[in-house]
Parts: sequence; C-alpha cells; structure tokens
Amino acid sequence: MSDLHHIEGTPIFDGNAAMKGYALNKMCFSFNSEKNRAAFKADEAAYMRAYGLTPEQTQAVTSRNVLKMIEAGGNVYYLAKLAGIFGLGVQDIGAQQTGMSVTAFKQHLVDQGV
Amino acid sequence: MSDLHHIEGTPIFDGNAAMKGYALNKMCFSFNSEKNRAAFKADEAAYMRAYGLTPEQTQAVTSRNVLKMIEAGGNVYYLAKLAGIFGLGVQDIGAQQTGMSVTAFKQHLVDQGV
Amino acid sequence: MAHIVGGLATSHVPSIGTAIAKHETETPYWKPFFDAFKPVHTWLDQTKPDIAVVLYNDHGLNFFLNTMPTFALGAAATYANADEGWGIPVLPSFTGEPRLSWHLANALVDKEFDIATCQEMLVDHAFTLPMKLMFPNAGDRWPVKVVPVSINSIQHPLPSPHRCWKLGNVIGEAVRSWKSDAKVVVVATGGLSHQLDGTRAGFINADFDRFCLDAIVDHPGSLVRLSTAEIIEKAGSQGVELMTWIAMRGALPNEVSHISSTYHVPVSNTGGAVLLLDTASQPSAAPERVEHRVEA
Amino acid sequence: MAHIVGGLATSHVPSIGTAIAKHETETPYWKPFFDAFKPVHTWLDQTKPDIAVVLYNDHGLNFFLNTMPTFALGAAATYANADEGWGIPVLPSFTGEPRLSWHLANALVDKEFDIATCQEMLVDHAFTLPMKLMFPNAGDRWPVKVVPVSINSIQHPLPSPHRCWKLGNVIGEAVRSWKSDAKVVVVATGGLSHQLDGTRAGFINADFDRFCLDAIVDHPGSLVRLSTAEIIEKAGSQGVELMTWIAMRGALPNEVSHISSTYHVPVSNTGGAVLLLDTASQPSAAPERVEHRVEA
Ligand SMILES: [Fe+3]
Ligand SMILES: [Fe+3]
Repeated sequence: MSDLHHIEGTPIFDGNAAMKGYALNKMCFSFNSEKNRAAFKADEAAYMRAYGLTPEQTQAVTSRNVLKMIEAGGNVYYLAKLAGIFGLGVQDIGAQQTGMSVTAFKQHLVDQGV
Repeated sequence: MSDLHHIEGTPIFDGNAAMKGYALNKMCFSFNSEKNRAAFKADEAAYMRAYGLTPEQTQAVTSRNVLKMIEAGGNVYYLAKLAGIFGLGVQDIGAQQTGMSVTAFKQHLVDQGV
Repeated sequence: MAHIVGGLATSHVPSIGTAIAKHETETPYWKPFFDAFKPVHTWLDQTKPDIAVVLYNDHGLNFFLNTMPTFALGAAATYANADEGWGIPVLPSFTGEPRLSWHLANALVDKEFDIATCQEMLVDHAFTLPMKLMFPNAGDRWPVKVVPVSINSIQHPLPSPHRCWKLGNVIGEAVRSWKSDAKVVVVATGGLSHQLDGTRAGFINADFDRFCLDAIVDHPGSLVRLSTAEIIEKAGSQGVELMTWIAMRGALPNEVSHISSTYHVPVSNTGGAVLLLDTASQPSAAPERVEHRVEA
Repeated sequence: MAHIVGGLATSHVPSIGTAIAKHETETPYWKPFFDAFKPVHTWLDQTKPDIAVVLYNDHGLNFFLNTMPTFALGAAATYANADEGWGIPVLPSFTGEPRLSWHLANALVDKEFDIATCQEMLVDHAFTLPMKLMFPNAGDRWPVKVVPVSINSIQHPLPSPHRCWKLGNVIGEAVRSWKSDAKVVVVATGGLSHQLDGTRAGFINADFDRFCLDAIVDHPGSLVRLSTAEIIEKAGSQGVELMTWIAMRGALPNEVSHISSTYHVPVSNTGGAVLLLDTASQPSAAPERVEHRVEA
C-alpha cells in the first residue's frame, strides 16, 4: 500500500496545501482572463497585494521559483497559468524543478519511452 | 409509495423544469445584488432581454403571475427574490397562487396549527 | 478525540431575521418561538461547544444552478453572510475550522460520498439565523467556530433521506475520530412542514411535524425510510429541509437525552420547531416539551 | 433504448492544440499521435454516434477551489470553450443533450452518487482537444451532441478508482435504459503517466502505461483495485487522470472488441495513449496495436 504523503519528489495537493495556498491559487485562476494577465504584467506587486498573497507566496512568485510556489500551497494546474505569463511551458517548469537544463529535461522525457 | 410528479398542487423543480427555466432563474439569482435590483426596476423589459427570457417568462414576470412563472420553469427560491422587488412576501405569493386574499391565506396558515 | 456534545435542530425562515431586526421577538406571534431557545441557551452555557457543524440548505445565495452540488462541505477560514435580496440584515462573518473540514472531507470521500469542497462560501439565512438564535448576544464575535454543510434542496433529484442519514453517520464518526479535544455541536436547520409554491402553497401538516419531533429522538428510522416524494406529500415541497434534521440525527449516537422541544405554528408559512438533544447517555430528566399555536 | 456503440480513451495535453494550430501534426514528433486517430475516424464514420458522454477532468477553467465537485455532470444546452491562459485556440461551442444529462442525474443520485449538476459549464482542453482529434474536419458544427462529466483531479481527497468505476457502471446502465434510439460513444480523456510538479516532474512510466492499455480492455479490475496513492506512485501525480479511463471502461459491457491502441512517448510531458473499444460482442479482427517513441 502506497502512502500518499511519502512518494518521492511528489507534492500532494491536499487540505493542508489548500489551506496555505488559497490566495496564490485564486490569483492564478484569475489568469484565465487576458485583462487580468495584462494587469499582473503591468504591476506584479500591486496585483499580488490585491489577492492578499502571503510574503512567502509573493517571494516565490517574484523569484519565479516553482518549487517554492508549491511549498507555499500553490497547485500546479493553477501555477501553469502563471508560468504561461512568464513564457514558461511545462517543460521549462519541469527543468526548473528538477534542476536540469531544458534540453536535458526533454531528453529525460524521451529516454523514458523505452 | 408517493409519485413525485402527482402530488396535488405541488410543482417539482426537476430537470424538465430546469431546462425550461434557466434564463428566468438566472435573472432572479442576479437579484442578490442591490445594483441589479435597481437596474431591473429602472427598465424591466431591457433587463429581461439581457437575460434572454422567453416570451412566456417575460409575460409571466410582467403580469406578476407566480404560477405562470413556475410553469415557465421558475423555481420558487429564486422567484422569491423577484417577488421581493415587487414588495411581495411569501404570504402574498401564497395568497396569489391559492386564489385567497392575504388575510384568508394567513388565517389558513394559523388554522393548520391544530 | 473530539466529542459531540449534542444536536440542535431548528426552523430557519427569513422572517426570523426581520423579527429580530424589528424588535418583535416579544410579540405574541414570535415570543413562543424565541422562548424555545431559552433551554438552548442554558445548555450552551453549560456545555460550551467549541465548534458547530451546521447542516443546512442554501436558498440561492452561494449556489446557483450552474454548479449545484448535492452535498457542499465548507472548508474556508471564514464564511460571510451577504445580501439575499429580500432585505434581512446581513450578520457578521463566521470563523471556520478548516482542519476539521478537511478531516471530514477525507472521511466522506473515503466512504464514497462525492462532496463538493468549498474553500470560499457565502452562508445564507438558513445558516446565520439559527446561529443568531443560539447566540443572540454574540455581537460580531461568534463563540464557536463553524463547519457548514449545505444539502441540495432546490434542484431535483435531491439526495434521499437515507443518503442524508448516512452522510450524518460518516460526519459523526469522523468528528469522533478527529484528534482534538474540541467539543462539537451538530446543528440542523430547516423545516418542518411548509410549501411556498403551487396551488397547495401554505400547506402545513402539524400532525406530521409532531411525528417528526418524536421520531427524530427515538426512532429516526421511520423518517429515514421515507422517500423524497413521501416527505413532499406529507410536509410540503420545502418540507424536504427535514433532510438536514435526519443528517444531524445520523451524526449523533443512538442513545441521546431529549432536553427540549418546541412546536409553534405558524412561523411565517412554516411549522416552526426547535429540538435539543444531548449525547450524555443518561437522560437527566423528562424533556421540556412546549406546543404553541398562534391565535388568529 | 439508447445504445453504447463503443469507448474511446485518449491523452489530452494542451500542446496538442498548439500542434494543430501550428500545422505540426505531420512532424515526426506529432505524426504518430495524430495517426492514432485514423482507425478512430474510420470507426466513427461507420458507427456514426449521435452523442458523446465525455469523462474528463477540468484543469481550472470552469471549476475553482471555491466549489470543487468530486463529480460534475453537465446539464446545459450548450458548452463553450474559453481562454485557459496559455494561448491555445478557443474551439467552437458544443451542443448538449440535457435530456440525457437529467436521465443520468436521476440514475446517479438514485444510486447514491452525490453529483453536482452543471447547467452552465465551460469545457477546457481536456474536453475540446479529444473532440477535435475525433472530428478534425468538424469546423464549427460538431457531429455529436455531448454530455460532459468532470472528475476532480486537482483537490485531494480524490475519488478512488473503485468509485470512478462504479460511476461508470451507473452511467452505462443509465444510458442503456434511456428511452431513445441514440447511439452513444463514451469518451475518456486524460493520462497516461505524467507529473508536472515536484522534483520528480517529468516522470513517465512506459511499463505501467502499457500495462494500463492492456488491462483496461480485458482485466480492468487490476486497475480498479489500485489506490490513488498507488496510481500516483506508478503514473505520476497527474497520472490520476487514469480515473477517467476507468470510469469509461465501467460504462461499457464486460465483453468488448479492441479495435486499436497506440502508445507514443512523449507527448509533451506525457505518455501519450489512444485506445478504441467497440461494444460489438464479437471481435472483428485482431486489434491494431501501434507503439512509437520519439527519437531524441
Ligand atoms: Fe428554508
Ligand atoms: Fe490533464
């Protein structure tokens, strides 16, 4: 029997994460709208304040650090909308989280198709 | 065993009603906001058009006829918000639907407490 | 482990809010209903619950037909009341207990309850007025944290009374297995018989309501076995709010002490009822039973 | 009575939309995945389904954490796609079949599934891209009506694979009891193995994916018995989208004909898979099985 909370390198978006992350996730959800994406780009700090992000969340977003965003309660489905604003796709954020170059990360994906 | 659809004088808000009533109910749900209530009062016809009410629904609202609103797919919980705009409480709409005077309707409520 | 100290069930009609706002609680029409809360206040003073798990039904404040959950479990840090469109005063916000919410969510999904979790949720008069009746002097600092659970009473198909009973069972077990020393009161709001719509509008069934007030204490099975259609036939289309009482009773142990009950007709269009149960295994005394009828 | 003609399962990653928009479907990276739909197109031309019941998972377009249903059943007349924030083209709206939606709602609530009914609902790439793959030349007139069913894959606790299987069982029975001569295809979208978050991001498990592609046909029990934790361990945190495949299989009869399957790694970060099952009791021929691996 696997334990949900002890799978190596695998964050679980459960109630504990949700309780921490609501403001950050709500901000990311707002990025379904082009107007909101533009407002964020125009003034990141003001936009984050308007959504009441915690200092930890603000710092994680400012530093573009996906693992820190997750630690601060972010869920990857919502964070992907934020990453899109930074021009980062799922392979870019995969590379960042694993500490690989994007080229190495893509090769890693291919290598698993055996 | 009672049959949901054959209880005397008792509309059931099921899928069939819901399919008919969506526009009307959505309009009524908007009346949780004072601004929307004011907009409706200012121009009923325009407000109903904006919500895409059917001719049957528009006619029922215009004539303040609760039974017709229900026939047109309205649900009483949402309709109560509309009735409030007209200054009608649950005893007024009860009287209207049963064809009693409000005084007689209130007496009817009291009489059942035996 | 957390401890369920008792269960409270009450009607929740909006005009209760108007009566409070207009200082009409001592009028002949309202006094018997508000008096029903005197034994409740005494009991709350004695038991001092920390948390209220409130089973109620939203009337179109937080939920609309675009997304209508069968069972909606609050998992927010705070719950605000808001304008419902008919002018009753907006009451102060409530503090949630999201750790208990998530403990309940885990237990419910594990037992195959397909809840919606709600990390932001407005609570309507069906939630706020019973709280005001329980804690009339709370001002803007409610003395309990809350976990709201809304049961769909608007859009058919509605969950069956038996499903609501089992929901209560799982909530009760889960509260009792929660690692906390919190004292929890389970509150049900809704009913009893009433009907707002159709040519039978104004229907009240005092005999059935009295049967409910007895049955819910000692033989809830006789209510749990009813179909939704039977409840509507006997208690009116909005009488389905009885589901909240059934779920509350399902969360309590089999043996309860019946502290008090009041039946007062009519409260607005409704058979007004208040019932208090204590989970102490030995009844302390005969329950206080009160019956009132508004004189024409 | 309505008839389920078959089941289709496919991955649904957003970059499929980008590949279509940028006319990259014939590149070596993408061609094998798009080619997987050739037998699907042949089959759709032959069977001509009227309605698609689509089991998928919303990724934060229609549902947010404020109200997150475990199972959300579409009951709308039309379903629009919309901006999801990452720039893939918005596809034309879909026509619903609300009469079937309500028939399913009644059956599901009767069998104690606590669904949320959704009379207005945006459908995201997980719904739209599989439709585009099935009907690449549809333009803005999709040749089927739809009933979307979204399974919560974001907020734990998630429904168990067993619960999703039973959901499929009830949907299948309900479709077969619906008074209509409609032909219905059940579509699952999601998976197979992938993980977007954490230091294990990029995890793909081709062995497990191949096991899934086999098991889902003939011995789905071996998938249904897995816990959510086991699926995440074997298939990555987003591998839970396998729940949609399990629910789809649950809606089909035990005996199915395996028409085709393709496995192609990677499609974006995902083990890309397409599987087509027909409910005709006798397999017409050996299934067409294709395996592809993107060369570095
Ligand atoms: Fe009510
Ligand atoms: Fe996905």
